[in-house]
Amino acid sequence: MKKLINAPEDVVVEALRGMAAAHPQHLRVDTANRIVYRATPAAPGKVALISGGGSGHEPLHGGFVGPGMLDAAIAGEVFTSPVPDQVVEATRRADTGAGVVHIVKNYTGDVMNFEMAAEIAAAETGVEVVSVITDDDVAVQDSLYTAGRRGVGVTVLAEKIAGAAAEQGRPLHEVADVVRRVNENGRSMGMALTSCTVPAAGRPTFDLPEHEMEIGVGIHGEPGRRRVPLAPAKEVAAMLLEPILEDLRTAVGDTKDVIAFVNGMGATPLLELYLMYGEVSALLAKAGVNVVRSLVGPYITSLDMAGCSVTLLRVDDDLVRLWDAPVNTPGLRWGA
Amino acid sequence: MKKLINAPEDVVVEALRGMAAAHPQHLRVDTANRIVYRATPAAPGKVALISGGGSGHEPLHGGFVGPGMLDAAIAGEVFTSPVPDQVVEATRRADTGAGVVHIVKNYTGDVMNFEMAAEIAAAETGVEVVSVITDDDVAVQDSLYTAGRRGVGVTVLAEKIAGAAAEQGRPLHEVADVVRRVNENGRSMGMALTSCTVPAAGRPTFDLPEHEMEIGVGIHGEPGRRRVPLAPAKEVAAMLLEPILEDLRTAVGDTKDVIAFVNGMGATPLLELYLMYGEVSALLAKAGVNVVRSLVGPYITSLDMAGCSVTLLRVDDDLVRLWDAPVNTPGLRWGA
Amino acid sequence: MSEIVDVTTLRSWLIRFAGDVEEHAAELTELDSAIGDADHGSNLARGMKAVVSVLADDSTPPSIGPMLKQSGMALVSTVGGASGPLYGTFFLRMATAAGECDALGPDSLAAAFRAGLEGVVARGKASAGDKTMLDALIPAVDAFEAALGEGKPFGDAIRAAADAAEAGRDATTGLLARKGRASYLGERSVGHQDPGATSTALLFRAAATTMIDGEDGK
Amino acid sequence: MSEIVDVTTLRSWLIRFAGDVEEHAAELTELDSAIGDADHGSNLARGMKAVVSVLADDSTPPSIGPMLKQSGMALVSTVGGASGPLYGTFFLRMATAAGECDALGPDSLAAAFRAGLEGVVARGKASAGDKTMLDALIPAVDAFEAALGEGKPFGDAIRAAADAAEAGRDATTGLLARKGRASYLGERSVGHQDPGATSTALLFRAAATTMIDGEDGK
Ligand SMILES: Nc1ncnc2c1ncn2[C@@H]1O[C@H](COP(=O)(O)OP(=O)(O)O)[C@@H](O)[C@H]1O
Ligand SMILES: Nc1ncnc2c1ncn2[C@@H]1O[C@H](COP(=O)(O)OP(=O)(O)O)[C@@H](O)[C@H]1O
Ligand SMILES: [Mg+2]
Ligand SMILES: [Mg+2]
Ligand SMILES: [Mg+2]
Ligand SMILES: [Mg+2]
Repeated sequence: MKKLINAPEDVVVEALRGMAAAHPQHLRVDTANRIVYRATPAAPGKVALISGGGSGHEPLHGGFVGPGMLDAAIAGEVFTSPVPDQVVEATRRADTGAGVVHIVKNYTGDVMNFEMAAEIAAAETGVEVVSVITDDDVAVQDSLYTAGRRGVGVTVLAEKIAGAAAEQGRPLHEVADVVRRVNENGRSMGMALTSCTVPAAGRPTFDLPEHEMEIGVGIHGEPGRRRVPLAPAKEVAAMLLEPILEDLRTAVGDTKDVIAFVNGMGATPLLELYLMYGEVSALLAKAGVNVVRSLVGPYITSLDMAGCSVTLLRVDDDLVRLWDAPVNTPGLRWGA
Repeated sequence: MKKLINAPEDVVVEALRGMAAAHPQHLRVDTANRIVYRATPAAPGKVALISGGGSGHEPLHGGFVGPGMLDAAIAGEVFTSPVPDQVVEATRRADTGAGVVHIVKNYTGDVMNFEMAAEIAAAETGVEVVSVITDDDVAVQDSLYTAGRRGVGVTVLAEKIAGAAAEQGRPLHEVADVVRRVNENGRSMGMALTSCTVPAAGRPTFDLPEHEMEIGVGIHGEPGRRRVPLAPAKEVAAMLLEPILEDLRTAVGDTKDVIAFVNGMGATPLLELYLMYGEVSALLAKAGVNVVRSLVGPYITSLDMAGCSVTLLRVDDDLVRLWDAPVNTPGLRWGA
Repeated sequence: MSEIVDVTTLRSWLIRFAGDVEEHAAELTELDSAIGDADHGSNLARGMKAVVSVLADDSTPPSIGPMLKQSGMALVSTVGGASGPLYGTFFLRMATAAGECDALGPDSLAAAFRAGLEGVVARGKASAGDKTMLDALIPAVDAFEAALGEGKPFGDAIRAAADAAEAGRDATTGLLARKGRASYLGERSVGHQDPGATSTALLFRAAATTMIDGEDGK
Repeated sequence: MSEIVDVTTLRSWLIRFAGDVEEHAAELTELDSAIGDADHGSNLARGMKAVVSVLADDSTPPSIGPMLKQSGMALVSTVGGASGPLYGTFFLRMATAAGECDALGPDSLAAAFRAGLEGVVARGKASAGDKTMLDALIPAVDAFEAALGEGKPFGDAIRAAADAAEAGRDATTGLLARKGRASYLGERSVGHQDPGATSTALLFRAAATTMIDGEDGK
């Protein structure tokens, strides 16, 4: 295992300490509870937006804390959801009196730990909490009888867009609705060229032969839909885009305007991500889909996995305006 | 070789096409000449700032085109400097009448091609060009009898800071002086955990055994100063920082205030870069060096190499003010 | 061998389980690599280490309910992921069922196991056959109750529970996952043993070992 | 064998060199991996492909100077890196020295080589022994001039140039690099053959082959 770390068990806290040192004007980090807060808390009356999950997906979520996006982010161990105590603490501290929205990626562990936290928060703190789950990964068959689809790329877009809605002063249930609207209109699919390596495990989560790739991989190195021979970027783009468009059409109808997001899994360089974006944008043009905004880069990663994911979000004017609103976080910043 | 590309010979143009598609409001890309321009050219009278070099270091340089930073960036083949014709074309197009500064990383190829371009520009276009070379890599012994030190991390800081100086309306020679000042006060050192793979070569540039790392590596996968056993992040930080501080002290005297920059080589995740930054910042505190600003992330990369580099820039108030000035590029953005 | 499990024995059980998890951590993570995210071993090891230090901290052993509650809380507060709330809930519900007492008779222990199991179902919403820890937990609790119902001695009953948990664990290999991370794999989950069922089998083997040893030194 | 090298022969030389570079591209890149950045083969192959297409484009062969100039320009405009300006300058300076003529005698060719060599030195500011293409180029031009000076026939002289280039190339292995990317390696550059010297040896072997074959079919 080749990593720039000290002991595997200290990775998360030491990285948080580095984040705190790197962003003294923007962030406050509670390393004991592993929570990243805004340096300047939001004014009373603003709905607080909180997210969190396992570490190893940086900049998600800690890198998205700041004006226009999250109020707090809770870091679990690598690929392990945080525990309820952390979520309760962040909820209590971030609440300005207007209630707290939890954005939770749909993984059994995340859902259960946030659920327990919401129960405790309701019983012990009186803070009003609304949880919204993101589950946009079309690689997984959705079903009532399974854990359902995973929350992936849409989470980034939901945090940005709902963050802007909260900043505008929208009330708790409307902010939560924005998260739901983004989730319902967004779909993603990922692929991996190589496995990630969890520090505590010390070796790659899966073996991927030199001439194969994993289509439909998860952001924790969960194996994907299928393993296929390496293919040119053009074909990879089609493999990711087609199921997304198909699923969006079935679920929400015709897809005209979208935000297109090509995400890097961690070890894939920007050169390749831009090249992939070129292929995605060409395919969308052919499909008659109009890209109104785009995002290219490593925003929801899977440690050192090489690969990418594509997310499409169907948008209306409200969502685009919220997307364009100022944001000032280490990971995403404009207009500020 | 596992990469998200089509044919190796098309990588650069296809990635540029993707960049153009991803940033229609911000960039104009001349794919024939492989030049990235601002979508909105600078107003007449502003000194133009141009840089370029081999591709494979993204977001450098194309990702740094925009208000507050570069006016144009010229992309060579992967790890191969651009040719003079491209540089001449970019120079001619970017000039607003106030002259053009070329920021050139110190590599034989880059220096010669930009030199030929400046000769041609002088003879054929009448545009006034001042070239400034960056050579901040302390891994390489500096000497009059060799190619000298390589230009690495300082180039990013120089492009930002000189970009702000140009935006302020400073004249040609003052903008060039800012680049020189940044270069003289900046030092860097890099390391690699794994090799990069040049698409056209199809296999890793060097073999690095499972338990070794390369200290003092270049951003083209040029072998470094020495190969040592893997070590904890704490020790890696010291291996990079000590020669930098030593060199700075000898060359420019006591080092009080700095901008500290921990750069990712391409395949190293942000989690590890923040952890490294934590170690660097702790060592600097111990050394009595005051970090006034910082930058953490993959900004001058080496394709899919895993590793990092550290850059320190001694700053005065003028340089800090220029650093803080608004910048609006795909790769670096604040205040705009 | 007495038919009574006292607080010291239950504590030994937890400590034994912690040791077994530590010993098998790499194997649990390995299983989780194949159909999950390669952390079940380190997750549970971290949690049980916390349980052990909670148990060690306490100089005067509390009664059973509070001790199990502390253990469950320690798991919930340190593990995260799926196994933190699930194992945590298991012990928390056992605690409530056991109440403030110093020892449990076989039927009370069975009732506590059953309450724990129901807590896991309520929390995780999985069913038998979904390829989760339930596929070891359900047969274990069923077997324990059945043996007691048939009038078997306590030692045989707890051994039957451990055997049933291991058989259930083995049977997960053939199942198609419908809950947890392995469910993302669909058909490709078949052929792999479930990590959570594997740790649950360790839990009941530790129970059999300590509850029998603890009483008659065998 | 004539003592005159005409425009057709020079064109054959360039085409032959292009083919040799293409054939040895992987080897050149391999050498550049060890002490550089793994692109010398693809760089020079791209450039010589451009030269060949420039030469093919031109239906009426121009005279020697313009042809060499076109070739040098093609290299400068397509290669980049260190080898683009250096090989480009070599042919551009040869072009100027040769001027507008249809054939070169041995002494004129020697003068053109010398001019090319001086161009490379002026552009790259390296010296003999710095472990660069100069360590093949200098001995080649020296040997050519020396053989002619000793009154040897043209064929022997150009063969001596090629032999000297190859000997110079081989000798780069023992040198410590002081210019180009390999200089970053310091002591660690010793023991590796220089890629640029290797391609320059191909250039002179191609000259010997085509300029001799081209005249007497041997
Ligand atoms: N809904 C559920 N009900 C019961 N057990 C579950 C459920 N989801 C997952 N599990 C169990 O949890 C185990 C995984 O635990 P762990 O790896 O620690 O958590 P995570 O999946 O969050 O990484 C699985 O092997 C499975 O036995
Ligand atoms: N200053 C110089 N003078 C002469 N030749 C040089 C000089 N610098 C480099 N070279 C030659 O160029 C070769 C490398 O060419 P190439 O790999 O195409 O360019 P780059 O080093 O820019 O990647 C070296 O092997 C060396 O022979
Ligand atoms: Mg997990
Ligand atoms: Mg090169
Ligand atoms: Mg797991
Ligand atoms: Mg090279």
